[in-house]
Amino acid sequence: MAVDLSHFLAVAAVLFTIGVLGIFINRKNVIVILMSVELILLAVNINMVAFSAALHDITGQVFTLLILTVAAAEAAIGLAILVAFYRNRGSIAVEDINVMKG
Amino acid sequence: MSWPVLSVTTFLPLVGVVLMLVLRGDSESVKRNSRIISLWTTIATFVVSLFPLFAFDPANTSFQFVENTNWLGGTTGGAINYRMGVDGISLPFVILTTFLMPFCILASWRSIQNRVREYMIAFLVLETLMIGVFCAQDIVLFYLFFEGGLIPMFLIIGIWGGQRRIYASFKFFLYTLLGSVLMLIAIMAMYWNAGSSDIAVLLKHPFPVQMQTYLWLAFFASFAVKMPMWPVHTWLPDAHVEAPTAGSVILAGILLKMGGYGFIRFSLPMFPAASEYFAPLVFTLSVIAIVYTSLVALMQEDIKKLIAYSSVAHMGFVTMGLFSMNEQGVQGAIFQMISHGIVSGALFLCVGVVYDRMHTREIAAYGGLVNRMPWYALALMVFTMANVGLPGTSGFVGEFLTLVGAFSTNTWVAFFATFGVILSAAYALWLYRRVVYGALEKPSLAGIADLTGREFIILAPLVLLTIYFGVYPKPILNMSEAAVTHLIQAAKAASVALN
Amino acid sequence: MTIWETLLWKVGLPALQSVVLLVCLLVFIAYYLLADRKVWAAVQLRRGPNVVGPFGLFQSFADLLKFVLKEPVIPAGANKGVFLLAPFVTCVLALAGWAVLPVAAGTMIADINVGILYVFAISSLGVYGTIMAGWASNSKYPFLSALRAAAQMVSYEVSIGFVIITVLLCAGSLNLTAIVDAQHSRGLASLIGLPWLTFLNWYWLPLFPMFIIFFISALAETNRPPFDLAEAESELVAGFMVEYASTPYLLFMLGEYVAIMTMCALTTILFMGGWSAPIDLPPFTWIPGFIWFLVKVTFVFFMFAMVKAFVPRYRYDQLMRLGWKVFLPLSIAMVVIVAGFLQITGWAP
Amino acid sequence: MSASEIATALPEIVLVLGAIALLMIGVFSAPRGYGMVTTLSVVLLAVVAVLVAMSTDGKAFNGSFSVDAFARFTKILVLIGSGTAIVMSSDFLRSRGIEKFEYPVMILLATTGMMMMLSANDLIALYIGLELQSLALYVIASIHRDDLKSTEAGLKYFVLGALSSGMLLYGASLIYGFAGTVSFTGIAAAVQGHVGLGLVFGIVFLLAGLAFKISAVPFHMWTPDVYEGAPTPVTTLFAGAPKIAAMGLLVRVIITSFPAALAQWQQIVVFIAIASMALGSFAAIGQSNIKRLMAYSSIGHMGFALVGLAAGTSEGVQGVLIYLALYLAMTIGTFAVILSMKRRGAYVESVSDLAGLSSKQPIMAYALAALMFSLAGIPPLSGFWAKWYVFVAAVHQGLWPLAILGVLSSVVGAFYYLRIIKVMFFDEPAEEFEPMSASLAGVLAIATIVTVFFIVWPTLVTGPAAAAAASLLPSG
Amino acid sequence: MDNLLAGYLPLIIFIGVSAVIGLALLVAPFLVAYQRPDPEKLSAYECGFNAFDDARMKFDVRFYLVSILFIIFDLEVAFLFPWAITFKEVGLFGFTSMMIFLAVLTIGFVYEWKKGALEWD
Repeated sequence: MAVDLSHFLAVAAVLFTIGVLGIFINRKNVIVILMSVELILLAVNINMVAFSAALHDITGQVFTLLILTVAAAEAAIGLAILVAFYRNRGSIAVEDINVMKG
Repeated sequence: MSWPVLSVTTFLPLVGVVLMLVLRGDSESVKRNSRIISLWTTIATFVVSLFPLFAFDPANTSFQFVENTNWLGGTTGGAINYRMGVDGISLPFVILTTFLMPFCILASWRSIQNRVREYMIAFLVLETLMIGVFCAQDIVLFYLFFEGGLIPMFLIIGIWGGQRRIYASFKFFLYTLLGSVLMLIAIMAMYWNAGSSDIAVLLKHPFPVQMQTYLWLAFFASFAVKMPMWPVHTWLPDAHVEAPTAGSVILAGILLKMGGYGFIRFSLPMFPAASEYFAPLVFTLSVIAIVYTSLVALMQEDIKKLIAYSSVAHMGFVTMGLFSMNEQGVQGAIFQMISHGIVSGALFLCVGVVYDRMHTREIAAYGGLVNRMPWYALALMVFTMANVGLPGTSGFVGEFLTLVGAFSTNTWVAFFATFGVILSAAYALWLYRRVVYGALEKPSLAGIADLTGREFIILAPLVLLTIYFGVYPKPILNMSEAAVTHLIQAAKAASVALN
Repeated sequence: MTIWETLLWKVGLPALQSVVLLVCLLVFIAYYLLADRKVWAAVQLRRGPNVVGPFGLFQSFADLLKFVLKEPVIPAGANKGVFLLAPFVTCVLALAGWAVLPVAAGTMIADINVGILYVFAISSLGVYGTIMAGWASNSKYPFLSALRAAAQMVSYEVSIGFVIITVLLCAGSLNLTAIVDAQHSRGLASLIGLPWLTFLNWYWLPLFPMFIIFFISALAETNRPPFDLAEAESELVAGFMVEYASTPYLLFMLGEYVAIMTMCALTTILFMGGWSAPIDLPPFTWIPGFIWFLVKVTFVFFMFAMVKAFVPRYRYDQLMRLGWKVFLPLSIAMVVIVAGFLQITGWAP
Repeated sequence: MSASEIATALPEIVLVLGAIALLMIGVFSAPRGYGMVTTLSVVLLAVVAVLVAMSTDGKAFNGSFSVDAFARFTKILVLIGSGTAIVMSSDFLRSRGIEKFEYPVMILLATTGMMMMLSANDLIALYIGLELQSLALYVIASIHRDDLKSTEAGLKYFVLGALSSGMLLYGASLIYGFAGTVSFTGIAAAVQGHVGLGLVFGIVFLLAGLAFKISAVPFHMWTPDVYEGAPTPVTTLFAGAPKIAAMGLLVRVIITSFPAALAQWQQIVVFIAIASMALGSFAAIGQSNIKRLMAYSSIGHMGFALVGLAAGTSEGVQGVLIYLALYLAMTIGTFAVILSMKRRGAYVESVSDLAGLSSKQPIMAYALAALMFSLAGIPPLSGFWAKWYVFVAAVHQGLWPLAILGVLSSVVGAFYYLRIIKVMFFDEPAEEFEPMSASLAGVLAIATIVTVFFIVWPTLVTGPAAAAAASLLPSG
Repeated sequence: MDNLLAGYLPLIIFIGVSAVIGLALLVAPFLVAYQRPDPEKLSAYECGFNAFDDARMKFDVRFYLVSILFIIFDLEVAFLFPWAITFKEVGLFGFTSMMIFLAVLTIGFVYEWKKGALEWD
């Protein structure tokens, strides 16, 4: 069984879907949401690298490297905001993010 | 005439606005000075507006005093310019506007006591916008003035209005806005189709028949609400009742005329085929308006509401005349609008006179006023007669001409509309009887005083004009004759060419 | 070639090699452990383990047996799965690093071209075992200790990263073999016209500050004294392993020592020329590479043991200050200096 | 990196160096650095605006960064938006005790990101610019870290923003894969002719990601909460510059990369526009918090701006740009009033707090009324012209349902703007607000003047906008 | 691609073998050792006291800070890796770019330092 581009894309698509669902279905914990975001970015990276290999074009990998960095910065900021929120709210459950509604 | 007379006329009131904005001093002096400034501004505007009147050449069917300045710049659809100009159709309305404004200011002299400066500013801004509507020779500019009038009127009703002023102002605003946004889309479509927004160009541009239908409907949505035609008239009674006296005068006297003016300026000449196609619809609505709202007027307990419904009925004559698409009909409609502008404005002023004294508009609260207010009774009588359409008053000429016009197009319409004339006599006279005649029974009326000098000054010219135009309608008819003839011929020709 | 032959060559051979390497590694660790204790004892003028076997040579094996026969305790409030997974992860990850470490020229399980990256990544993952243990135990001491350990490990990892960058700048490859070869062939010795003095070529000399930083960071990274704050007895009893007993505890200890060995090996490869002889002349070249490697690793380990014996334990704030305020700026500066130097001289590979 | 490339990107370079310098100034002059950093950052933004205005067309960094009239126009808008947001925030931040010098610095960094977005000419530059902006904005949203609402707003903004970045990236990866390049012009060349399914998916995801950033329906959920929760100056910022940047980016990427896929993306944009206009109008009706109301209003306005994009022509782009410029003035002015809603030292933000403002503070009330009428799209105020230009473009392309639904929803929208005017003019007066600070009054005055007197000299805005649109897409 | 992956196969096998060893050690005592649990033995260790409250308590926010700082710096290192091994190829342009990058990084570091993010007392 040869592993070709479509397999990578399928894996990425599945990961992406799991990530998106993780954000929307998850009702428990904000950390899970942060992880889902990372999962989405992971899916993107798989896509990028797979395309890069298939196209024999380095750009995709450069993009991936940048995505990695930005993802880390994003995670850092997300964590920081989450900590600030936790200090005020005393909870990071998703259903507790409800001060504003409408 | 080399100076931009129309622009000066249009924007002169804004000078008054600026003057009022820089007023300083204690509140009493600001009040006083605001009144004085606005009065003189409106009078000056009226005087300036007489220049085009006397320099006007009635035989010339094209636009006169044209100004054309680069404004919005060119997109690929052609430049949208600042274009002003008048012809025989729009000039009477300009004069009517500038003429009525000083009376509105005077009518508000005592009755408005809070926020006088803002009130006067609103009125002057409104005047600018109203004059602009009739002078604009660019359809975008027209829309700007047409729609911009909503802002001051909304504030006038909402701030200085009666009990249910908020409801009334919202209803007024949203109704008219809803109608006119569809017109806006139509304007855009015309702009692209003709490649210009110049009204003079658009008048000559043959729009495809299919497109005409849609455009006509869009314009109709706006003008019918503004007129107002049955069944979209319901904002009018509310707005009239709640607006302050001067606001009602402006509403009935000028704002309603914008709808009729729009029909003459746009619907008839630009979409002749569609106008012909939809004429039966308009006739039907007009007849319903005339008969039905007259009946409704009969039932009213509120003087202003009664007059408001009568306005709707009279506007029914206007639309009927317009869409009969012949010279008498259109001329009559124009005349009817001018006349109604004077008469209904005057009637609201009369209501204002007693309202200022009694602070009620209930018909039942009055009776036997003739005993204490003979001059008032006289003035009111003239206007009531004009409203009924009695020969010798200006109301007669318009109604007669529109009926004649309608008769030659559609006998049945004219037949039913005649009922309206009778009904209008019924409600107007009954109103007069209930308010003026009879014994002065109500103790609250015992101390009521006759017209003050100021009120006399307001009403006297209106009385004279009503009778003057009733006896000698030529000035107005002359002015518009050539333009109307040209319009109808062109429309007929275009309609034939398209079919 | 049939599928079975392919399987045999592609799977069977590496599996055999793996088993051999792992067994050797574990046996060596058993004796390094003993050596550690002996050195410590010697510094304190004790004798150390000396009962089991001659000079206590079988002590570690006895310990192993003892651990296996001990009762495995899983605390009532613990997350059972994670609790057991933590030592397993720690140990396997520590071992996994050895797959790419070349013990002699061409002698390694997998010669991948991003070897150093792999080691760096695997050693970063080690923190997971710690955090999992602290969390799963559901007890205060392990929890606090795991946090401390994690913070400590990641703090020093940053410096290690920068140190590795300087080595890479000089070597120009991520492949560990290539790094060793680069040290062997070019450098100070060639410059002074004595190319056979290869020990002068090794990076410990030109990158001496980085060598020191790396060594100290390695101590901190592996929770060795004087940085064993995570298990500071007076404060946190025995660190994140408090609740562990029997082989789960053994796996932690094993993982820790494997990590120490990895760090020793890495120091050897990055700074001390790996398996190459210090002087590129007979009789030194007669000695096989892996012996040199072993000697060097042992030397580094001896340094580890001596530090443990000599240096008093740091306070936690001192530890963090050292990592963030001394090592990090220093290593960034060194990256700039080394890169600038290479740029100016054009000596970059 | 040649000197000409540096010259091309000079404004951004100056801005980012300035931001870094200010960060250092701030941190070394703590704890009193706020005032100085604020002043300096406004000066910096002004300098950068001048540099942008003087910059010449060109490309830099292997074509991934391009400066043209479009970029200049939108960048100036963004700089104005950011600058006024900084100017307006001092009083509020001081009264809440959150006068951190990081605030203006973060805004500067976000602005850098926005400017990069607007000059982006390939997917990588797009992403980097977008993230630089977003990351700074996440922090700014939760700048009041001891306040539950602010942190919650930050968290919501972050989570949904990160999700949107993810979707955008996924789209970008598909576009890269199926077009084989990340450069906009390259993509345009690759798309020519056949538009495959993968590419369509890519476009959809890319659009979805950007729709998040401009808070268009159905990706608007974060907007009301973030607007309400974030400190008001932050909301002021959010309502202006980032919207413009994201919209500019959307326009550029769509217009330059996918002219051949018009049929595909036009449907999506039309749908988003209609949904945004409708939701923005209807959902705002029930709001009592004025910041929340402005959130729905901004959703609606983005829908209107998208109408121009849907046309896909030069006129449409011009319309979008004019819309953005005028929207910026209106929204800044409105927030100047919201930021002055202060009683006895405490800020209030309910619509009913404006009751009777016209009798207590008539000038403020009339200015706000003008802005509200303008937002409602009543001529002759500028809001009408904004709508005029986009709808003209849409009508020209025969997008009748879009135009008709658009104007109808503007009528619904007019209702809630009128409600604010009603509260100010027709209701019984509530307690007076504290006097407006000079900076807020100045901003309000300028915004109102722009709004009211736009018609006097409209070409001042429409001319550059036309040039900007032409630089992206030759008209015709 | 297959060749590339083939290089990693021994790696997987090695990890597999290590896992087997680890697992064997982990399971061994459960099979051979003597087990007699009782509640005291299974309770959490707390210096002789019973536990006062949940062990997973709030802890110092500085630990988060450290992790955040770590993420940032570790990623910078990720950027440095490819730069370092292609140092010659990227030439002066690469060198200056990376120096600018490190300068920005240092600015951030100075900021942190001044803000006291690195203090532990």
